[in-house]
Amino acid sequence: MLHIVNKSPTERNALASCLAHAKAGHALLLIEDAVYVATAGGKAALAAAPAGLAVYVLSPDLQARGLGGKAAEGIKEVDYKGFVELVAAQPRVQSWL
Amino acid sequence: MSEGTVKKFMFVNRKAPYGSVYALESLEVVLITAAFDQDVSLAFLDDGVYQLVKGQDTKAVGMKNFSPTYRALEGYDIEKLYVERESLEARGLTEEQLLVDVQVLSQADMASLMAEQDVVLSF
Amino acid sequence: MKIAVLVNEGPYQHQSADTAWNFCKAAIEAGHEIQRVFFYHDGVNNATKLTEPPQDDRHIVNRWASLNKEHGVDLVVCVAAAMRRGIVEANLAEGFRISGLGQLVESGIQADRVVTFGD
Amino acid sequence: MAIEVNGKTYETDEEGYLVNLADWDKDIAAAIAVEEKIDMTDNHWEVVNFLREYYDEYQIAPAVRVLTKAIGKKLGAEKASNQYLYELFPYGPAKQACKIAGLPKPTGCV
Repeated sequence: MLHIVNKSPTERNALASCLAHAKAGHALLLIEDAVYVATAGGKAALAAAPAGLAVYVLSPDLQARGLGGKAAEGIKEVDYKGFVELVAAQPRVQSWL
Repeated sequence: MSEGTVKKFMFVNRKAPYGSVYALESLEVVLITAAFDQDVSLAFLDDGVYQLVKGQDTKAVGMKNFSPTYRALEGYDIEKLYVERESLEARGLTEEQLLVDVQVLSQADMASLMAEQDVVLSF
Repeated sequence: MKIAVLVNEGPYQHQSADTAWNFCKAAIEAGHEIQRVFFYHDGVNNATKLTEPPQDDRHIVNRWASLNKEHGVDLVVCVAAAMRRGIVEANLAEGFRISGLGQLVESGIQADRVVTFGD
Repeated sequence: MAIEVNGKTYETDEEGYLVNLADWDKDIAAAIAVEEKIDMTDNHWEVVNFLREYYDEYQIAPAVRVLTKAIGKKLGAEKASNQYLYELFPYGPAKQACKIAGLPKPTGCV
């Protein structure tokens, strides 16, 4: 399963709820206002992530917010092409709106 | 895919009713999906559990009260309604306060159920 | 792979329509088929031809239309959601069509993946 | 558009559905049926009344499939068929019967 979160955890509980339901082998993609989580300052919000959850961040959204190249260690940056690859690689997609 | 494909559809409801249109329009999709003979489940978690609270009365806000429609789902052969226990508890709600029969699941069981679906639509 | 896309928010107010469009474009470039883009909730507002952004802003409606024109992507607007919000044939932009929610369910059945964009 | 019943005028949309559902009464239903060229028998009223009760309870007009099943449960198995409903309402129970029963217009979503 690919989980997509698009809101900052200080605005909505989507990330917390997502992490509570994600499993090992799943992937999480942070997009739009969720990309702040991918930075050193925001990464604490991922503490509840299950072991074996691969975390990605959409780089165009990082760049737009002045955070280009600032993804914290362990979080992989992908562009829209990488987004599509994640969708294809995981058997289903769930957007936490 | 050929005709006669049956997929597991899950509708994930995480938003309270009336404050936004998502709950109502999600229910409209569910009713249509019933006509396609798919394996349909509804999940209510986070603020989505508020959708099922008894005693909704919208007269004074001038909006349609769509909560009775959840009770029609059975007649549409939609019988898999799952509510997350942790979400109820966090909101001080009990199963008795819900307007329709549901199956209350732990967060862990809800997570496993989600992971088994073919199509997950969140509103 | 056949990918269906669900767009649940209108243009400009939220980023979801932009993200969805960028995703569709990348998917097509990677050789996938966008089986359908279904517009629901306020997403139906992506389909009005009355949209006129300033010249230095992106034209979200035309962007969608170009996916239909150049790649034959099926752009479907939910009739019930559209009628509530005043989107009718008379103001429907070129490249879109109005149809029922059954088209969304059909996408779920026919496509290999359904990706939802909303707020 | 509008429909005149007992000297009063009621607003309808271009397809003949009541605009204000609260206007509905049996006389208006009978007048809509005349417009639909339907001769209302007890069997027609039975379906119309059933639809009103269903709407009152669930706040939606039932899908035809659901209507058929529910009618079978309440009014007897011999009435639980599409054919029976279409004989009563040749242009479709969803459209015609709902119109006469003063229910919202089906949005034609399937």
